[in-house]
Amino acid sequence: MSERTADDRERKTDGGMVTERDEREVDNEGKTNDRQKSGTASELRGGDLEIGYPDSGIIVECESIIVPAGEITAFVGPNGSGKSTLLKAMSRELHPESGVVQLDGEDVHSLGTKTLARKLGLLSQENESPGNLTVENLAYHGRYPHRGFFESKTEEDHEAVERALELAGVTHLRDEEMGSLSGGQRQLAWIAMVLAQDTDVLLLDEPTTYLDLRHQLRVLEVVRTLAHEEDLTIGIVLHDISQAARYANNLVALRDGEPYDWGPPSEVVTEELLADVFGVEATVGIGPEGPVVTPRRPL
Amino acid sequence: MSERTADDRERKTDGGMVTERDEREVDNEGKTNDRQKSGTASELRGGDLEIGYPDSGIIVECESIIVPAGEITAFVGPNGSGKSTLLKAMSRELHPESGVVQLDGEDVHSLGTKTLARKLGLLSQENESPGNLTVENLAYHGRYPHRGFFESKTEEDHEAVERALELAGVTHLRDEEMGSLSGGQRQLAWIAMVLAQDTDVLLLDEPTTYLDLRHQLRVLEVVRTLAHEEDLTIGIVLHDISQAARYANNLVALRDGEPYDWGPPSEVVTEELLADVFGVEATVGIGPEGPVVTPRRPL
Amino acid sequence: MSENFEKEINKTFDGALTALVVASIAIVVIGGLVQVSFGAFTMSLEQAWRAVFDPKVITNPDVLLALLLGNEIPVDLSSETTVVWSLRLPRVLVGILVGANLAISGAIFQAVTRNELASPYILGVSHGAGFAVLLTLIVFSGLSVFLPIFAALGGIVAFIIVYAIAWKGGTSPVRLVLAGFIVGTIFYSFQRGLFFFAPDIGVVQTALAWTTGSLTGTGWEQVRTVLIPTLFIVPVSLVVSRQLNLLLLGERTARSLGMSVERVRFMLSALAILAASAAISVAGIVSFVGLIVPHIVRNIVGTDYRKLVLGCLFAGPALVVGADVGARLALNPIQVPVGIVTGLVGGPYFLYLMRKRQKLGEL
Amino acid sequence: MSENFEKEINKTFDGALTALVVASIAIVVIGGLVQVSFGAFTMSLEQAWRAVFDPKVITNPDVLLALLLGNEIPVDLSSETTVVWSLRLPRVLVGILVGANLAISGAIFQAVTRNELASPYILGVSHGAGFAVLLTLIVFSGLSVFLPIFAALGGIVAFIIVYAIAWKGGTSPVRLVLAGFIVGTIFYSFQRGLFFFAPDIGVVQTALAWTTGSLTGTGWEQVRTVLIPTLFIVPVSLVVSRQLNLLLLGERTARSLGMSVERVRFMLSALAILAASAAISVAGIVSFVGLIVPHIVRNIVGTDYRKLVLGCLFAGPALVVGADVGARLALNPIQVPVGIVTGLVGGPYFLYLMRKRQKLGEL
Amino acid sequence: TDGNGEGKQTSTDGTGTGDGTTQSGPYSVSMEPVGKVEFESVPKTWVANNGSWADMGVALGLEPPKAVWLTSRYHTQYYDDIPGVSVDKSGMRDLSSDGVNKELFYELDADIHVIDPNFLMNRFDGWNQSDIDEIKKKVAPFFGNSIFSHSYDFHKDYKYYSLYEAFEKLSKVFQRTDRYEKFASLHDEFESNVESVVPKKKEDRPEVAIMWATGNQPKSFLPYLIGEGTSFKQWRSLKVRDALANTSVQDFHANRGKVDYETLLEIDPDVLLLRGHEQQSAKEFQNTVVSFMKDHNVASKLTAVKNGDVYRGGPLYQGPITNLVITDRAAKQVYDVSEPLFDREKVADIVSG
Ligand SMILES: Nc1ncnc2c1ncn2[C@@H]1O[C@H](COP(=O)(O)OP(=O)(O)OP(=O)(O)O)[C@@H](O)[C@H]1O
Ligand SMILES: Nc1ncnc2c1ncn2[C@@H]1O[C@H](COP(=O)(O)OP(=O)(O)OP(=O)(O)O)[C@@H](O)[C@H]1O
Ligand SMILES: [Mg+2]
Ligand SMILES: [Mg+2]
Repeated sequence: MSERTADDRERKTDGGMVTERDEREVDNEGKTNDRQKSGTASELRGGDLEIGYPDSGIIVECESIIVPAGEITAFVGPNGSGKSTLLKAMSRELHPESGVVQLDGEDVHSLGTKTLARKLGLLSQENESPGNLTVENLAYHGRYPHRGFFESKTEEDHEAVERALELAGVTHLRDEEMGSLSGGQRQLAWIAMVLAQDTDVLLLDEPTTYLDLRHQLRVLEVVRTLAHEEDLTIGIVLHDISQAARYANNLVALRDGEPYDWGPPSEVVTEELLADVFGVEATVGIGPEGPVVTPRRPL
Repeated sequence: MSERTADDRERKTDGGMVTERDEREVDNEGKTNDRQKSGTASELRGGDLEIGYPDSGIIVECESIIVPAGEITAFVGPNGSGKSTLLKAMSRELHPESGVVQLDGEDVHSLGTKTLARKLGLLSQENESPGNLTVENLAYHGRYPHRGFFESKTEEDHEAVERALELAGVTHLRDEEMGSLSGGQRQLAWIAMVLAQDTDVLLLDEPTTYLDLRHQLRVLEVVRTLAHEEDLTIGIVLHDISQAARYANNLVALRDGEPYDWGPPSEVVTEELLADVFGVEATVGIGPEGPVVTPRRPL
Repeated sequence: MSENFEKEINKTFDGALTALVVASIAIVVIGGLVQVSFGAFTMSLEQAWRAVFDPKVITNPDVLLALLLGNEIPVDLSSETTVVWSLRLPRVLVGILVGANLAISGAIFQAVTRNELASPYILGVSHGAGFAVLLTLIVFSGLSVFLPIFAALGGIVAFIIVYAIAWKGGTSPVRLVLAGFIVGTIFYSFQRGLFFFAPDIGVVQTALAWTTGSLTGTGWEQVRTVLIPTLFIVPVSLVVSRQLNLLLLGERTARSLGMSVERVRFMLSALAILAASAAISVAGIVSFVGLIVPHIVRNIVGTDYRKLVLGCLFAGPALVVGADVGARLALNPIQVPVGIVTGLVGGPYFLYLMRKRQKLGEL
Repeated sequence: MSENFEKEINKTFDGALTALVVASIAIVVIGGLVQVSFGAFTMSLEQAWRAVFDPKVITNPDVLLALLLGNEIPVDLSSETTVVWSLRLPRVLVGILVGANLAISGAIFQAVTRNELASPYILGVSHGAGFAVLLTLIVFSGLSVFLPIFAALGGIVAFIIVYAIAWKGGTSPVRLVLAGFIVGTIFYSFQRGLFFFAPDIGVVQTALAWTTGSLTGTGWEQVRTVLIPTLFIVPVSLVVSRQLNLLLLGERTARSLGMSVERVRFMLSALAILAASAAISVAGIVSFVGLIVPHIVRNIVGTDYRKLVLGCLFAGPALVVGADVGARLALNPIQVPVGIVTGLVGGPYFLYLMRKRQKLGEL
Repeated sequence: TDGNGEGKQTSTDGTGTGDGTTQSGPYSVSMEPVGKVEFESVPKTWVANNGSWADMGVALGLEPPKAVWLTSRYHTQYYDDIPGVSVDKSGMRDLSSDGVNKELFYELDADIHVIDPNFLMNRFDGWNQSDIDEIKKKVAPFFGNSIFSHSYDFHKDYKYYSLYEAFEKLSKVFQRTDRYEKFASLHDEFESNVESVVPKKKEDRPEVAIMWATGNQPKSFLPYLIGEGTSFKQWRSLKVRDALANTSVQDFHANRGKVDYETLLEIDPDVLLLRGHEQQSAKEFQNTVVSFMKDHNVASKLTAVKNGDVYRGGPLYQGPITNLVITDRAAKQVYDVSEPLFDREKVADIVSG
């Protein structure tokens, strides 16, 4: 699939994506509410991005990247391929060397920090937990961008936090301190915090890390619900390609800091991609819920 | 499968495991070298364990747990079920409230710290990396228990580190600082450190966290090679039940701090287990390499 | 919304915080009573209390105002009344204000620097102030009337230097702490160097007293000096407790939640410096209060800064007023600087707590 | 194996470390030459160098031994020779030894406490020692001969108290640092308290000089005092560099690699305290060297403790000997405590580094 | 000549209405910087700034002051020599204890404060003019002058008094000018006795170095230049030469640095006078400090050590009585005078009236 590069990219980036998407959605389940969307979902777009860290060179280069409004876009790629770096740049945590990131057409760097945080939430790949903070208090921190300097908690904050705890499935852990949780429980607490932030766009870097199967599915179901029922725009990094294929509307495969391919999962996920990008020999079957990847062995 | 409790446990713990295992091994692939084992592999055993943290009650209770010599034992279970807690106790990081952990019949608490560290290596679920340490130097730290107080690095240390870097697949990152690695690369560096420790027993708590598919497979292949060719005894926590079923000789399923079931994957991994322990509706099929789990939805 | 507010209040004032506040108030009241009743000037308890309720003062707003504003007192008061009203009472008030400022300042700095050793003096403030004091005493001795102001200025200048050095397209707690420490030590070296130019031991001892912290000789003038900034600091510190909580989560998270970390950190530091300077300007460098009060309060009410700041507002005065009783009366008629007593009382108590509790010291 | 060893050495002595060592040696040598050549006692450069190579001394082992051991000198030496050999030369040696001990001590404490602000005095040592000095001078003035020993003992006692308090079925860096800080501050309060009982200015001056750190008046006696522990400390510190490296990985990892973290931490702390006490006993509390030398060296050679300890061994003496040239000769014949100069020289240099480099300060 | 001009009984102002005589009724005495101070009656209880003023009071036969700055620096062992004169410090309070406590002034309730108010206002924070005024109004007036140091900044603008001028003022305040007169003449006589033992030729007078040495094994020293202050009065009277005068060593007041043996060897004074050992007897001093120096490699090369000319260097404060005792001792140290230079009985007589 490596020959499908420059021209394909051209074709896909010049605005043709939306129509393409509409077609795609047909062969994806969970779309029942899709048509009820209010149409106000936000779109995140990056153009001509060159991203690096202070002491490193350019690590990610990307002519055009779109996280379409109201959909789930999964970023996949091997370790070190630049997924986190890309997400950091999209969420303004990292200032790209060149290029712009636009949220609904506005440069994210021109937005106020709080304004942006009300619109875009980021779950980092690794989070350091202050040991003696309770899960509930952590979730309340997610409400920070919604409160004015002198305001105290409102009923709205309260509701948002309750809902986030519920969605992340940590209601029963609300009074536990982060330090006395298992790795997976802690991860769920962080997810609750981002959900409480109640943004239009969510960027989740490996949210299923540390989670057991059930919680992985739960989190992904929640993500799906949010996108399709509440019109959230979601970017998500996943290592499990089957899961990515099953839940995402679009898939972006990164290799060595560059997008290798993107499009609907059914198109992108092929044995060739797995060999080329991931270096894995695998069979790709079609299950009831999209492509199913059965890995054989590393190449 | 929840009715298969007390008696089964009895049956399985009273030494009958070894013969049982022999039968099992037949239906597992990758056993070609199994019979060439020198027979000196170490066995890790816990009895009447009650484990808790300073401020918590008893969290894990377990009458008997065996990590058989020269085999791979996978620990599976939902978040917070006590997998890490159990591994901590087995590696003496946590002192159990009651019960003993024996390595080849010796109480681990009676062994010198260095002696134990030469025999048993632990990869923790979460590791804090000092940002400016290089991967190679981190791996060299794994040689700590092998060096006397006044000794400097030996040729043996050198070889062990090279081999560990090779096995973990981070040779090309050897001079990189931990702070400038991606999450997955960092995880591999930690794996290299444990491998350099060159122990008879390895306890790995979610070693595939953050890893891409290829690296997950690579790490698991390495683990298999170590167990089957080099006679290492391996305890491994995994969330991916298909992977666990494919690579492990034995599976221990934990629920709420108690072993729910154990035995060869083909016996343990059932739709019932997935529903009971993990709360997931899934289909279990038989693939060429053992049971294949296809999750449907959380219950 | 008002029901919600009530819930909020109830949640903030949980049992632990309420107990702490009540105990602190009790200590301040008892300490105040003792301070008013005893001292170098011999009078009976009855005389002392008659002086407190001297109708010439309490029934006469003019007198009260004159005391507060430092004007000429319009009536002739007895020695007892003078001693109580212009020496003993204001000293208690200064103690309360100093304690509150120092404790708040320490609590803020512990969040800003995420360092458990942070105190109001962490960013070079104390040594900057000490240097300014010595400079005033030794080089510009004609200006020693302005000592308090210079002291506060010295602290602020040190803080600005620290920030300028730590800033490198942004700061970090580690850089701030380190720059603060080094700038502080340099000022300290200068200070020690100035000692060598002190005309006599008295100046050295005055400087030492300043750098140890003392409430001796404080009166209504000091109450005025410290009251004005305090009226600003206290409400603001209560409002910013949410920012403080968020800072503890780490920079990255705080930023992704929309906090302008650098700006907030600077503003909070400035607030804390203001509080420290207010205290320094009237009492010198009272050690320890700003370091241990937040830790002790945290140990009682937990790490939530909404409770912590409130607790510090009460516990700080309790420690200072309590210690000042010791400073003034323990070796009567010899007075020792209150800074020594806060160290000798607060320190061992803190160590005792540390022996008892595993978690003390974590932020 | 020997080839391997060579490789190892080559790897340790990389360009940066070699440059650092060479530069440090150059500073020490030049500083030493200046110190030997100039001073209050007037002699020409030629006379000074003739005195250095006075055949009565260098050809006579008895004289050398007598100097070193403090016995009666068997021959009659000229004033020049006496000045050079019993005042100027030993002072340089003391500077070297003090610098090495302080730098190593600081480097060790920074690893043990994992705190970038750790210095040889972090665990209450300096204030413990300072208190002992004042106690000796003021209360037990008859015993002032034993001042150096008491100072070191004071430091050690403080350290033991700190450890006893921090210990709670094990310690943690945070607990150690906090207990050290508090115990230190308590001792400091006592110290300040004692100042107010100082009978005269001389005592205050002596105490200040002690707590500032000074090489004035040091001779062969001090060389003897500090040399013996140093002969133990230096090789051991080189050997334990591996332990130090591992400690930086965090307790959990260190433990799982078979380190008895508690034991090692205690032993390392004891080693560092020994080094600090050795330095304190001859030079008082020389500020800054132990804090900034490890940071500067780390900035040059990286965080590997094998290189770091080696670098400190050379850079520490360079700072102290260099600063002592200033302390002794800047205001000749008046001498200022070297601790002031280390602060005034080392501090700004450190800040300059900090402005230049982003990472300075990280461990 | 005597740089301080002690003993010259200059009547500089003569504003006191009670000059020279004991009388009742209001009177006033004036002194810089407090100006003219009115007294309704002769003060009975008093507070003194330091040992100098306290000693003046003792010389006037008064009760000791209720408080001085620091009692520890008021050396009363010098009175041991004078029959019938002794001072019990046990009830005496320190004015200075963590600053100056105003309440203490109310408590002491003295009739006069022999303290320069500038001293209170400039040396310690917390005191300003309104505090002084309050105490003046509520308790008693201030009457004092910081006569003993030239180095205070606040000292520049007003008159500087010599010891005996100040003494005279104080005697007027307490209406005991008769005792002052007797002391003045005793002092004149004493000064001429001293004059007689001082060698005429400058070269015959030793070069001395005055140093502060802490502890019994001193290795570093704080140098003093013989200056105008009262604390050097005995050395000026004895006309010793200052070994440090022509060196670059500065008085440590200017610059609190230390010197070591190298500097001493460079200066190599004839006599070494070490301060800070007043609490020791001459013998104790010999057995500790001097014997240490004799054994020291470098110190033993010093002329003063070789010749046994290392002595205690005297206290910081002197009043009329202590000055006599100390000068007498100093004469013995530097000129080996064996006869006492003043009559102790006579001093006792003056004091007792
Ligand atoms: N330090 C601690 N103190 C108190 N309780 C703890 C501590 N660590 C874990 N626990 C509790 O112990 C239980 C088991 O935790 P453990 O970490 O062993 O789970 P786990 O099976 O490893 O889960 P995960 O898959 O999420 O890593 C959890 O309920 C957790 O809340
Ligand atoms: N702070 C940093 N400084 C310098 N280089 C970095 C830094 N963080 C990451 N890199 C480098 O950037 C590249 C991309 O890293 P990134 O974290 O974006 O990868 P990733 O796709 O998220 O990988 P993973 O799946 O392991 O999380 C890697 O090669 C890594 O070494
Ligand atoms: Mg990543
Ligand atoms: Mg776990």
